[in-house]
Amino acid sequence: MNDLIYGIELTITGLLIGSMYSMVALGFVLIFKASSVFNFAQGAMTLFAALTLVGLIPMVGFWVALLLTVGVMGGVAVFAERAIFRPLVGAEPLVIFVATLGLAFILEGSAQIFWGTQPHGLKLGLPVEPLMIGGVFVSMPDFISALAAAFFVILLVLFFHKTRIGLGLRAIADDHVAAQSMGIQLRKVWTIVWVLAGIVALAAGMLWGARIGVHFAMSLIALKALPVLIIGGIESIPGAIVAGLIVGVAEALGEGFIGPLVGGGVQDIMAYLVALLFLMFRPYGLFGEEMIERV
Amino acid sequence: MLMRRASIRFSPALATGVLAAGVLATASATLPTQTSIAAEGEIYHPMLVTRTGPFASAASGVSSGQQDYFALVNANGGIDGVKIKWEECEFGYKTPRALECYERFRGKWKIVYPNSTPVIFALSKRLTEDKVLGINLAGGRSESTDGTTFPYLSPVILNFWSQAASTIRYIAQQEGGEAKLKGRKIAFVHLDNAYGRQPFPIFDALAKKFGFEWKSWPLAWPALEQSAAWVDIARRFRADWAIQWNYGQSCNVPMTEMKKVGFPIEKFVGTLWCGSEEDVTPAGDLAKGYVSANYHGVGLDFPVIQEIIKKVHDQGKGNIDRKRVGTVAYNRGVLTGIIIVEAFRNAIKSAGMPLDGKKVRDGFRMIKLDKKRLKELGAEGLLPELVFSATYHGGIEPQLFQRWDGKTWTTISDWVPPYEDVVKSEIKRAAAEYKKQTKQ
Amino acid sequence: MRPGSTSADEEADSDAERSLDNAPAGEADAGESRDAISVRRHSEPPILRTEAISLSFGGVRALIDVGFDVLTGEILSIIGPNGAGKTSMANVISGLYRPTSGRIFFKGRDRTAFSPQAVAALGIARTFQNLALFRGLTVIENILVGRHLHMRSGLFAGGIHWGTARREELENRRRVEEIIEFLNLTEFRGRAADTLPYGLQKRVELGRSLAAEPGLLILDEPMAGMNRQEKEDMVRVVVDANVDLETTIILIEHDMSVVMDISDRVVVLDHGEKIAEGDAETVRQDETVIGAYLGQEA
Amino acid sequence: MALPDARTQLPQVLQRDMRYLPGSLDRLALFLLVGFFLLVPPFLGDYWLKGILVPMLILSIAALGLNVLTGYAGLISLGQAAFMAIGAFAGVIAYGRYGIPIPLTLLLAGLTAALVGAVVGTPSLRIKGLYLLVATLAAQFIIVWTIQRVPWIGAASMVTINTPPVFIGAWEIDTALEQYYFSLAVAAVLTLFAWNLTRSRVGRAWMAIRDHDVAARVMGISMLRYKLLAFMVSAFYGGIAGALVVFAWVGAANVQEYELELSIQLLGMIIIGGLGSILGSYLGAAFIALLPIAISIGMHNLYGIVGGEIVSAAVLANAEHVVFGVLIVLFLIFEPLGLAHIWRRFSSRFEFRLGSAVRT
Repeated sequence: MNDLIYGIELTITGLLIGSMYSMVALGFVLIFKASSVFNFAQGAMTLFAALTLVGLIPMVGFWVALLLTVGVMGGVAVFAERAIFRPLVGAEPLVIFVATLGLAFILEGSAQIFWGTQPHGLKLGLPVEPLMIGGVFVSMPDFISALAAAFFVILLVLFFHKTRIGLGLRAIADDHVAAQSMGIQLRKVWTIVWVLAGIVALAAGMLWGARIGVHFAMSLIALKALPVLIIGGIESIPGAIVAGLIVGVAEALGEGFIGPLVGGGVQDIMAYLVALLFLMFRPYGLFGEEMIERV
Repeated sequence: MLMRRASIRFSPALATGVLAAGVLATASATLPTQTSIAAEGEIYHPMLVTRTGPFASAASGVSSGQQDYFALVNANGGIDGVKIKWEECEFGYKTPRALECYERFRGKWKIVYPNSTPVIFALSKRLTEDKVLGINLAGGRSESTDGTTFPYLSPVILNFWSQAASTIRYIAQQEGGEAKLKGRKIAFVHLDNAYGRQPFPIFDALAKKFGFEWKSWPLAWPALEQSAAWVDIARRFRADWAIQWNYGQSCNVPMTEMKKVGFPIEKFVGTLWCGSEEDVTPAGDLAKGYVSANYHGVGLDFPVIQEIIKKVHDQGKGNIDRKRVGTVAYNRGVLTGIIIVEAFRNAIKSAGMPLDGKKVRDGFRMIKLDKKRLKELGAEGLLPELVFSATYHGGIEPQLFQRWDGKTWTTISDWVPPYEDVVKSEIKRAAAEYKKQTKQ
Repeated sequence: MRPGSTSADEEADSDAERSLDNAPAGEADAGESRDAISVRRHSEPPILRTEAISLSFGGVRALIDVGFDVLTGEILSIIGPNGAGKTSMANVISGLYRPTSGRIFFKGRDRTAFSPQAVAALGIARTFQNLALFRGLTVIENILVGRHLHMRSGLFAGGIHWGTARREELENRRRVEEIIEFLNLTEFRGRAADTLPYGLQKRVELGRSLAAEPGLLILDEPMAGMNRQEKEDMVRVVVDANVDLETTIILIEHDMSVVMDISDRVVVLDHGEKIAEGDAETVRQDETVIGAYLGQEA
Repeated sequence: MALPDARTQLPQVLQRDMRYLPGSLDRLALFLLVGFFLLVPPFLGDYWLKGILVPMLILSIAALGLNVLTGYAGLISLGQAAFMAIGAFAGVIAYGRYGIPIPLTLLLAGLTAALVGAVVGTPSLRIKGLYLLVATLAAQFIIVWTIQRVPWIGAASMVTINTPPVFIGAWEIDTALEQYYFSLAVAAVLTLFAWNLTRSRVGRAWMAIRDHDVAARVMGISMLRYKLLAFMVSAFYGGIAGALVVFAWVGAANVQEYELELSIQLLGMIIIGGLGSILGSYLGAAFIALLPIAISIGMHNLYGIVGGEIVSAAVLANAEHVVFGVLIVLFLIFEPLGLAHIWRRFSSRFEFRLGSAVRT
């Protein structure tokens, strides 16, 4: 097989995976945008959501379970916002960062208390046979997952641009003080953002769960989002999407073409190397805004 | 942004709560720890366990399997009347916590089985000093098969090199003999760490010997995303066989990936560390037909397991969810329990109670689990024959191969032995290296 | 300001006080006491010369061909309406902004491309329009940071803290105490900077820049947001710094009466361009200035 | 502006300003603490030494280094564990392979880490806050990856690299007590160094950068020099801590112990302990490293009292995580400035009661 076709296949594979990285990164971006909190518990939330879903499916069927899980994640989000982050309003972002670590411990521990330590499969009944388009191989389930991720992202964008709450969110992201003076209730919006992040966690948990199963290591998927955040900028939704794709492609191509030169295993490092390149040339990410200080 | 000042009001109630919690925690830590003290004529046996974190799924089965076997021994009146009292120390597969656990029960250990290769490495120096045997079945330090260089370490069954060699022999058997391996391409998918690289010297030696080609695809932990590697294996390298050397939850990822790139699952063999129910269930139907290695029999069809069900679980004294009895991890625990109890038994017989680490080590070296003894124990077919000595701490044994049918594992092969010469020369080389490193 | 107890200080103080008490008519008095300096500065080359400085941010032109001299020992004020480019000019001089075109000479040498710390090393210090104190540090420590360039001890000396490093620390702390006395901050010397009221914080910031013993000091609206009493205190300190410490000062200020009182010369900026330059009286009478600035304000 | 009358009194005031601890309660506490660390351990069992105190001291050193970087210079890093890894491997290679004496080996381990730290620190010249956090995270991954991949280091094929018996001159450090005093000596030297440093010109330059970098620059403080210096000092401490893991605690270097999780824990330590506080580094290390153990033992005891039938061992083990998480959150809400601040508040209140308002 020639390298061109192989390269195209890897690029497609990378793009499809990349869309799933974007999903995970979105959870971080949402919360950071609205409240400047770097939510390290996003991975634990993903695990919690997915475990809840697969735990409920045998009891009540898929759709009811999905609905219930949305409810549970909403509850978790409201709890986190009320009990942990509201008392910490005004604290340094680093302090809140560590509080999210605490939240991660709580969520991981309780997920395993409620749902046990055993892993589960989550099969959404997607076709798995590969698709060949003109001699180029395309992974069917990845393609469908990517479509689902894209659909979800579009929903989010619509939410931000068309609904009143969404517009309020964007106003807050731009300027907390101004938004408050416009009568937007910060706290209400924060609660909504946490709920949204919980739902993003569930969506990511479903997509990844279908791919790798639902188990404890799922919380580690969040690590995949970190280079995405550097490249896209921590507070940019389009940034997270584009950067997710970039990371996906860089990983695939890096593994395919640079990997053989150094004995393979460069996939994860590629993501960070690309991120460092971006740091050199666009330190605040593709779409992030550099904070110009006035003196 | 970083240095914003906090303005939190002081809440006396909260403060009291926090301080109370802190005081409670520290106070309980300083109390004479661990309430249970072994009665006269009991064996007090502390255990390192992992019931939290990413590795809890299988590891909890191994711990509970041992405990169920101990419970069975106790139900049968103990080892010649001596009962086993075990105590857990949870370390969550984290090395520093395991070190703390080790110190907490120091002087009380009879035999240490962390079920974690990094932990056995971290403990090895202390174990030798304290004269307590550290075992890690089918893992740990591969060269500790050499009981002379490593008097207090043992892989017990199948060190990593035996596993690798036996897996190649299995592939040769499928191909119809070693001669057919010539020109074959084997893809090796493995975690990008020392564990994942253990088979390298064995594969190199065997590739030279039999003329097959092998290539490595290292994956960074946690290796939950492997698509690029599999596209490469199936589309560019076009492997004839693929072997995976993942661990924990990265084991099931290849199932989906293979299906996506159209690599036949019949040509795929997993390490025995990717051969438990927990490793495949997340992949659901995609794992149907997957073959992995194992070092023991699977299922409930062993007298000893039946006896456990009857005398332990049916009495409501089980240490694990009944549904998990008979799983790979559980059976691993039971056979580990058998080996430990044999070591205890030999130690009591030759050196008498109370036991200590050295006595149990000596008892371990006297273990002779031949066909007859295995039958007596009701464990025929559950584990291979094991005969240890002061120089041989186990490690060169045959593997079984098993296939997953979507619900259960079925053993599909006889015991497949490793290529002993290759494994032995690697043990010799590594033991010498260790001596050099520690300037012995 | 509570004067120090020496007779020399007394004299300088009373001069400064008089100049304020009789403002604006007292200007002549202040001028008299600065005669000596005045003579010298006209015979020396300018300490700072800016030539045709332009600065733009993504199409917005903040400064257009601005050039002026600062003479040794004088107080030069830069005035102008909001957005005239006063702070931009200060930022250019202190090296925070690199001018798009134009050149800057300090003591006759081109230093257009210098970084802020290189500029500081030349002996140019400044204060900021918005408070720029080190909030986690005490008053003493803030001012000690001003001594940074006068101290040598690095990593090892600092970590071992013995011998030379200790002596150096003690010596510089002594200098800081002098500034604290000078600025009448003794009462607050151990307090964390961010717990002080606004006016005091401004004074600490001035102290920090004075501690650097600068040849040229840029004060960016040092009296903004102050009440009358605070302003008077500050004016006194500025004049003292100019006279007693022989510091050349560029003063950016909004308050016209203050500017007219103490400035030797005034530069007027409007929309990024220099529209007038000269002594206070000339500028006050300038038609363009009245149109652009005074007219608006009044 | 000569002020002769003040000058006669000044040195005394200045000497007092330069004291390590202004408060008498602080001094008493330090005296007791030092006394405890010096005199009590011989009477504690090996469990306390090897299981609790030695790891705590080592983690405190690493946390202290990170606190210099984050608490004083205001630069966040999630790469401290990687510097520990560098120190561990530099140490085991220098001592084990080349037989360099232990004190020099420690220095070398620190310097190697510091050198890498300087490289890792370069992005800090352009970015800060969470962007820097994520950039150092990249360093964490790349360093650990490199250690696992370069055959010369040895971690590529061996799970751990063991150290030969540890000798300083003719003194073999092999008992728990010796290992403890060895760690204590290193920790004491490094703590004193950091304490001095943070109160010196360099430390003030760092804090100036932290509080207002623009103002710091116009005061003549070089961002390049001081930011990189902060990274180097921080990495140096991490490197020495890593080497101590090998020589005083575990006896082997294993790269898997220095994953991201440890970096996160170290960051958690300094925040819970108190940013910009030497004491806080120690308190935080104790909190994060020891509290889970205390909870575990505490719950185990409780479980022993309540009886085994009610909760399974798995539930209990996971409940420890929940309790730990809740305690982290509660402490942060209660005292966002860190544990050290609780002490500071207590001691200043005490001083106030004493009426020692002499402090100006």
